[in-house]
Amino acid sequence: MTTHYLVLSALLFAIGGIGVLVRRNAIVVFMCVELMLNACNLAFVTFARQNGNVDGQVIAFFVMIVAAAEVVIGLAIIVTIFRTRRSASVDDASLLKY
Amino acid sequence: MTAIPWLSILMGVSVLGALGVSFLKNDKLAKQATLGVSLLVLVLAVVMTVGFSPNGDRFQYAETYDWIPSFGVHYAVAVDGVALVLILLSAVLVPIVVLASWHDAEQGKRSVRTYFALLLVLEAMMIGVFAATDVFLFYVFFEAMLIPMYFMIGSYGGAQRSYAAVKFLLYSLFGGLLMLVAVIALYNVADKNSFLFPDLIGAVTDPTTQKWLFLGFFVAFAIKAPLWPVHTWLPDAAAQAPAGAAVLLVGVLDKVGTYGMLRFCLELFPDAAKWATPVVIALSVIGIVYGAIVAIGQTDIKRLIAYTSISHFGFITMGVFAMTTTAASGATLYMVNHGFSTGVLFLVAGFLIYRRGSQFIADYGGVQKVAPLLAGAFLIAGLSGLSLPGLSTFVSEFMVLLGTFERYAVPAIIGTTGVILAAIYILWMYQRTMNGPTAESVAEMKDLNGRERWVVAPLIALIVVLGFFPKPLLDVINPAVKESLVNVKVTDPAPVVAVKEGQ
Amino acid sequence: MEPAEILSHAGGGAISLAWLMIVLPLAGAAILLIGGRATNKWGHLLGVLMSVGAFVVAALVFLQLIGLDPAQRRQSVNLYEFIPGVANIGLLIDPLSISFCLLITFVGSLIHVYSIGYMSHDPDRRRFFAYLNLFVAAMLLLVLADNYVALFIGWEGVGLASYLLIGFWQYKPSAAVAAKKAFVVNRVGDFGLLVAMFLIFAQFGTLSYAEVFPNAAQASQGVQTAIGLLLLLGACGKSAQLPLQSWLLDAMEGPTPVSALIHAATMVTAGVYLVVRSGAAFFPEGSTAGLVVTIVGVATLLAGAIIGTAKDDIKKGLAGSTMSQIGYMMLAAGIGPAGYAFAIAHLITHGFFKADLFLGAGSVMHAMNDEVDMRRYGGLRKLLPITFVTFFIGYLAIIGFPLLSGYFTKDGIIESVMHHNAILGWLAVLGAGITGFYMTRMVVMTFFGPKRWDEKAHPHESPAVMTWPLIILSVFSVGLGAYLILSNRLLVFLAPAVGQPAELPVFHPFSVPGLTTLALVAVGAGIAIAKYGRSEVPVVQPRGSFLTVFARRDLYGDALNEALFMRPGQWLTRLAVFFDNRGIDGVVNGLAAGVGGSSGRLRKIQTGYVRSYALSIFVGAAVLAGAWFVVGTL
Amino acid sequence: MITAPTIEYFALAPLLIIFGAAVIGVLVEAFAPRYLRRAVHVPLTLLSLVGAFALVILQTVRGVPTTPAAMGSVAVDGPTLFIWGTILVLSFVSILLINDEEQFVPSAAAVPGSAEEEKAITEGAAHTEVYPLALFAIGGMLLFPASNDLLIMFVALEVMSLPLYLLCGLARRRRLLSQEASVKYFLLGAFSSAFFLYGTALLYGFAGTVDLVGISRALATAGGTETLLLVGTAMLGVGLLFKIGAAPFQAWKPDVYQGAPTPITALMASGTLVAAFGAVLRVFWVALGNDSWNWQPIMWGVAALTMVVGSILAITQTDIKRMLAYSSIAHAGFLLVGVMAVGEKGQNALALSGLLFYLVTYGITTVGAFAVVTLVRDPGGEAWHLSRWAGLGKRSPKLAGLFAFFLLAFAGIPLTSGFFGKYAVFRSAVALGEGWLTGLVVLAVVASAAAAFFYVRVIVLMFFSDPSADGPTVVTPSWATSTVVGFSAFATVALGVFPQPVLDLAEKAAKSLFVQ
Repeated sequence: MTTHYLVLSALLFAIGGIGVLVRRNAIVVFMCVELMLNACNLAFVTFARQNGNVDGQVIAFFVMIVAAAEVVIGLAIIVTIFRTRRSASVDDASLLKY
Repeated sequence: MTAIPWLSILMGVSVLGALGVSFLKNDKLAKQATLGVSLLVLVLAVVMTVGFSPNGDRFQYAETYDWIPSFGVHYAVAVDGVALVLILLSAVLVPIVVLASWHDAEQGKRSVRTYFALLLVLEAMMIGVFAATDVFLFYVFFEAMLIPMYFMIGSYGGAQRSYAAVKFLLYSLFGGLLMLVAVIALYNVADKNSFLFPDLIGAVTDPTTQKWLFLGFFVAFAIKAPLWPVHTWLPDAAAQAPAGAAVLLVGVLDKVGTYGMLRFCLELFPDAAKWATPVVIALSVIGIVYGAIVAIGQTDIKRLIAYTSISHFGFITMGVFAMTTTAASGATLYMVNHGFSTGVLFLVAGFLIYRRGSQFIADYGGVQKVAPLLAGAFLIAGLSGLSLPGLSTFVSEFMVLLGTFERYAVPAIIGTTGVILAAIYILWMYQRTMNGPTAESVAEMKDLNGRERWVVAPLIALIVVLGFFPKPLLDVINPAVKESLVNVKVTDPAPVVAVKEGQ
Repeated sequence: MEPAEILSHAGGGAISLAWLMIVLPLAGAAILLIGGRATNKWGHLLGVLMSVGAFVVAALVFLQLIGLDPAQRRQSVNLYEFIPGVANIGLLIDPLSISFCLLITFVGSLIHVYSIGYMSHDPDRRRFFAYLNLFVAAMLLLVLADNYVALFIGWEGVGLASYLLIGFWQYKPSAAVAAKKAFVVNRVGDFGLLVAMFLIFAQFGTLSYAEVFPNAAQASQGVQTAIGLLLLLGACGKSAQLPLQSWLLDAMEGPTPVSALIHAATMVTAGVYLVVRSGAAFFPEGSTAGLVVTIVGVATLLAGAIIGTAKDDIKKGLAGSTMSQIGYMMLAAGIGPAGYAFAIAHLITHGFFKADLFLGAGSVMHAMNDEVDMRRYGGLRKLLPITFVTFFIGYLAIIGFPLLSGYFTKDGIIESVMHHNAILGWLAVLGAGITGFYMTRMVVMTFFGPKRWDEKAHPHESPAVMTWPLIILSVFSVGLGAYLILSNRLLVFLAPAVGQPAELPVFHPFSVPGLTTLALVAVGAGIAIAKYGRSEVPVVQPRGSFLTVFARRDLYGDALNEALFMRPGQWLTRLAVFFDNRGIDGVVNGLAAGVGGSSGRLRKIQTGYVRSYALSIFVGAAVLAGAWFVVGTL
Repeated sequence: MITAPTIEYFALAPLLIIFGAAVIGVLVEAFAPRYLRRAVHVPLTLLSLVGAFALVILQTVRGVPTTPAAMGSVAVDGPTLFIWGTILVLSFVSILLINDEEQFVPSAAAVPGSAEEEKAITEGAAHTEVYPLALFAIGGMLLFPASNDLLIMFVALEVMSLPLYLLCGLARRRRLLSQEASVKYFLLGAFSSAFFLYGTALLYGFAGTVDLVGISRALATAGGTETLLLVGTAMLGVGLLFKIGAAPFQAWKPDVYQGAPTPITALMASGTLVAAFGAVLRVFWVALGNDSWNWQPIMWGVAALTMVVGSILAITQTDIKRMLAYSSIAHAGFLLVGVMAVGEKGQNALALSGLLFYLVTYGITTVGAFAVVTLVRDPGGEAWHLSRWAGLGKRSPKLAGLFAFFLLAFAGIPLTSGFFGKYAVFRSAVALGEGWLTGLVVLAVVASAAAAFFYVRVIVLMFFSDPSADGPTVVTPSWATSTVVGFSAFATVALGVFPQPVLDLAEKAAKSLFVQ
């Protein structure tokens, strides 16, 4: 009965992805990405259960670490650009184009 | 076979010369050095030619070293009669061009020595491209030689120079890259792990493959030649290039195309070549007539000359693809003669333009009155352009038509109308520039000075002498051409009536 | 009798030195052209010397030749291999070529001498003599060649010389245009000659007379005719026969000696030479090609004569007459062996009396400071006695006054044509009548009647250097015809070269055609005298009847060329240029512009909004997955 | 009971050295006084690179291991060693470029144009963290193509990317653009790695393992039609193709390359590309090797689209760095042609060696080109707008000549390394003897003809048009920069005339293919 979890993870992944597409606030966009990562984690754990080995669960931990590192970097970057532009909207940062 | 690596020496001298010249600080010195080097190359080339035995092995002065074993690429150079005469052509033209462009580079306040260094680099590559007996090596030279010419046009040319230069480069590059695919495919299909020309002869048997590969090569050569309808880069390039560069461009570089057709398209893909012959002959004939007609309508001297060359290249390709000994030898001879005749035509036109500062025919008139020598040289050059008997160009044009007629009568006849059109475009241009009342704009025009006479005299001498004694060249060319045609497996059609000898 | 076989010369004697004939004048030309101003002083003398030298060689060769047995009189001297496997440069010494050589070098030398005086005031006299020498060399190569390639070299060589000499006063636009026209029209003819050579080579695998002629018969009938007609096209170009006649009248822009030598005595007869030379092979008696030749000849002789009637420019009048006379020669050449001898005979005598007439005209112009309009002449016989007398002799000769050259040769032609084809014959007779008219008109307008020139002109007799050639030429104009025709001297002499008819023609002075000719000539002359001698000649040209204008305009030949070729040609040219710039090059540039444009448009998809990038990734991922599904489940 | 894992330390030594040096660098940041840091960092970084390189050489000499290291999770095989060598060389020269404080912001935290920035500048402050950051990135680059299971690959991907996200934002001039580049790169990078991860998850679900070899085994048994497999590979592909900047995932490249400090751009354009291609090859050849007929068609489309988009869009660019970015996209397209040329063993070796050679030539030339870019400056920083380059050929012919030479190499003109690079790849593609691939090669050459246009356009600007009065000044290059330019130029010539030695290396490296 793991299918539901997979569907859920797929939904979470999709929600995250769509969130990235529709939200303007850099922080929110970034959180959506995190959501996608966690969707992956769910998938891993589920599959680990399905396959009957622990690799997936281990991987999930790795992913959390990586995600955490990503948060550090990401917030740093976003904060800098917020300080500079006084706005966290990703649409404002569109000088580089064409 | 001598052990002396003549061809490498020829190239080496030019390249080293180029390096030396590029480091010279003093422009005058640079010019003289360039002249010296090119003359040295000429002398060496002549010595080499003397040592060449026309009826010996096909390829002589051969040198073969592995260059890139993983690609089966060799540094392999050698000459047969055809390559030899074309190398000789380059070797003769370069010093003359150097002498002729003595002041060309100065107009743009651009580095004079770079110009002359480029000339020498170009000479090395011209020798290399004709001498290469490794298809890959040929390709390398074929593409690489675009660059010096590109810079010569682009930085020393006329008003439209960068447009012309880019057009020239991209057009040729496009053809070249298609050829690259064919080169690669040829290597794989032949599966000899070698790019050596002799190894590749007859290596491609499957007809369909042959056709594709042939097309890959042919398009590149057709653009280079240039064959109608891919010719439009030439008038721009030739009109914008400084006279000297134009000479080498039209006189030698374009010959690489026709040479390639004879050497590679025919010998490597004989069946495909035969398959394509009707189309090629048709294109050539169109080129002959079309080029001539468009030339008549030109108002710019250099463009006019460029179009006459397009017409002449039509003759050459027709001769190559007629695949008769006479026509092919004629075509080869045509490459050489055309180099001389167009060369002198461009150079004299260059002198004219240098004096008046305009390329437009309308700005001239009655020059003969004030500058009879200039006019005389121009006339002789023009007459060789309309291939007047007694001048070298006649021999080749006659042979091409004669040989073509043996197999393709109608195209030959249509091509012969070019003879009439040639008279029109040349003499009309001459009449408008040189005859009639002297235009005041040219009233002060100086006649040829010493240097310019030295530029013109050797070429005219060559044109006249070869006009009456083409035998020396033909003796070198004929055996080579016969060999090629043997590889193509064609035999000349026999005369209809068996002539009883001694009658 | 068939022509004799061509033997390769064993060597020895003047024949093996025949090449000197060509090389001497060629060297002269080279020296004068390369030497430049340095040779100005003695240039003309060198020119004369070389020409005379050529004549001497020709004479020696001639003497050696007549020393030989008739069967031995065709000898080819191989000089060197020209194009391996295609052609050598070699000379064919036979009665035909040597006759031409003598004519060319003799008349040529005289005209050289004459030119010393005529061109004495011209700063470029040296260049003039250089060109004259060049011409003589080329013309000799033309007639001496033992194969078509060598002939063609001479053929175009004389064309070049003609171009240079017509355009000698190139600063006159009219001269420059005329020169170019002459060359281009000749090129049209050369086109025919070239194709003829290709066809011959494709057929026989050779271009040398020695190998082609004997085998010509083996070629199919159609091929023979084709070759013949193509050769004829070439001949028409060189000899100003219809339809390629238009250049000759404009060619009169050249200095008069040129008109005399090139456009009367020698070059324009090259066409006749070509036909006669290839006659036995490609224009055999009764062949289609031969018939066409005769038709062309008749048409031209009438056309020329008619043009001659209306010209007020003395040189153009003579030019028309030249066309007409060459028409006679063509006519004769077309009918085969029966006519060859007469054609050549007329060619030779015409060479003399027409040169005489032209030089006379030149002398008149010299006297009238280059006035050419006969309406501004008149009554000159008193002032230019020698010129008048010589000119008058030439006049009698050309109209065929009994016992003078023209009488025998032209009458011979008419007779032989009569036997061949009566209609052509009678047309020839008509032509003779017209000749009588326009020549008389010319003489009357020039030498008789009141003086019509304005006061500025002070007519004076020309210097001896000019009058002596006139005298010599006129002497030949008197006697040469009789010498050549009576007892078929020339016919027999030429027989080894061109063959001879089964029965030799006998000359009977009182034949119907002969008398009719004389009568018609008399009538023509009478009309001319009545019209121009009795009544006042208006100084300004009257509008004239439709016919007169028709003749004056060269029978609208130029108008026709203009309408048929030049105008369409110009349009075609413009069209082609436009097509090249807009069409072909347009496509090329359009392609480039297209790529650039698409780049300009496409880069807009790079909006700079990170979310749109993310979208592209998202969609891309979806597409990829979809594609994978499709491919994977296929 | 669990047995302790075996670690082949010698095989992994290069990695360890780099990461170790990176950690030390961090410590230096923490403890060394400001004025000393730089003096410590530069030698430390360079030496670690040299050391790693030496070890790579040593391993190749000692004989290439035939089994993956670290319990099969890191594959140190022939290709890996070659790629490591390449990356280390490229990083070395890039570090030489980075060693130029003019390029980096004195204080990233300070708002652009603010008083504190002024202060930082006057104090001569500098972010010496760039060195450890760069080292971490380089370490990631080394691990990325070597990782033999998807988890390691993911980690390596992040280790490689995260420092680069930061480094992109540290440009001294045009800081707004720099920060924007950093943000965009970060968001998109994270986004794409999420896809990568999800793909990994699905494959794990399909194969029960993330080990590449395991996956290929599973493929062999299960056949290639499982939904999990198909979607998984697609997702995985997105993550990888994003890194090499293949269309339609190329959008980030121009923006980031343009905004980032030029030395960092050089590092990304050379090192990252090499690493990413190494990873792509490993995934598609090792894990999905038995599935090639499934992904080849898709790859075909991607490659075609990539080279076309790259060549076309580059034509109208006006920013030199942006143009080079598009050029790098086009080159990625050309490289993908080689990725598809898989068949039997010999064919794979041919293709692999071709790709490796191409990567070397392209990487070196790219670094050289960007090095030249750093030298042509306006008062306000680099003269980024192409129009400013007009007439450079007259003002400083040597530099312009070198740049022109690099451009010609990009265009693939014979007698430059670029020509043989292209040749090697296209040759392997044609050698496969499949019409569809040969057709792609034809498309590729047409695209490179179009691409030649914009390289030539720059040459026209530099040489054929006259310089503007207030043209950019060319700073006299530091010893480091001139070394970089000189090295790249030399290599471009040498590989253009005598490619054989490097070709031999590439072939030896490729012969054994990837360890299974």
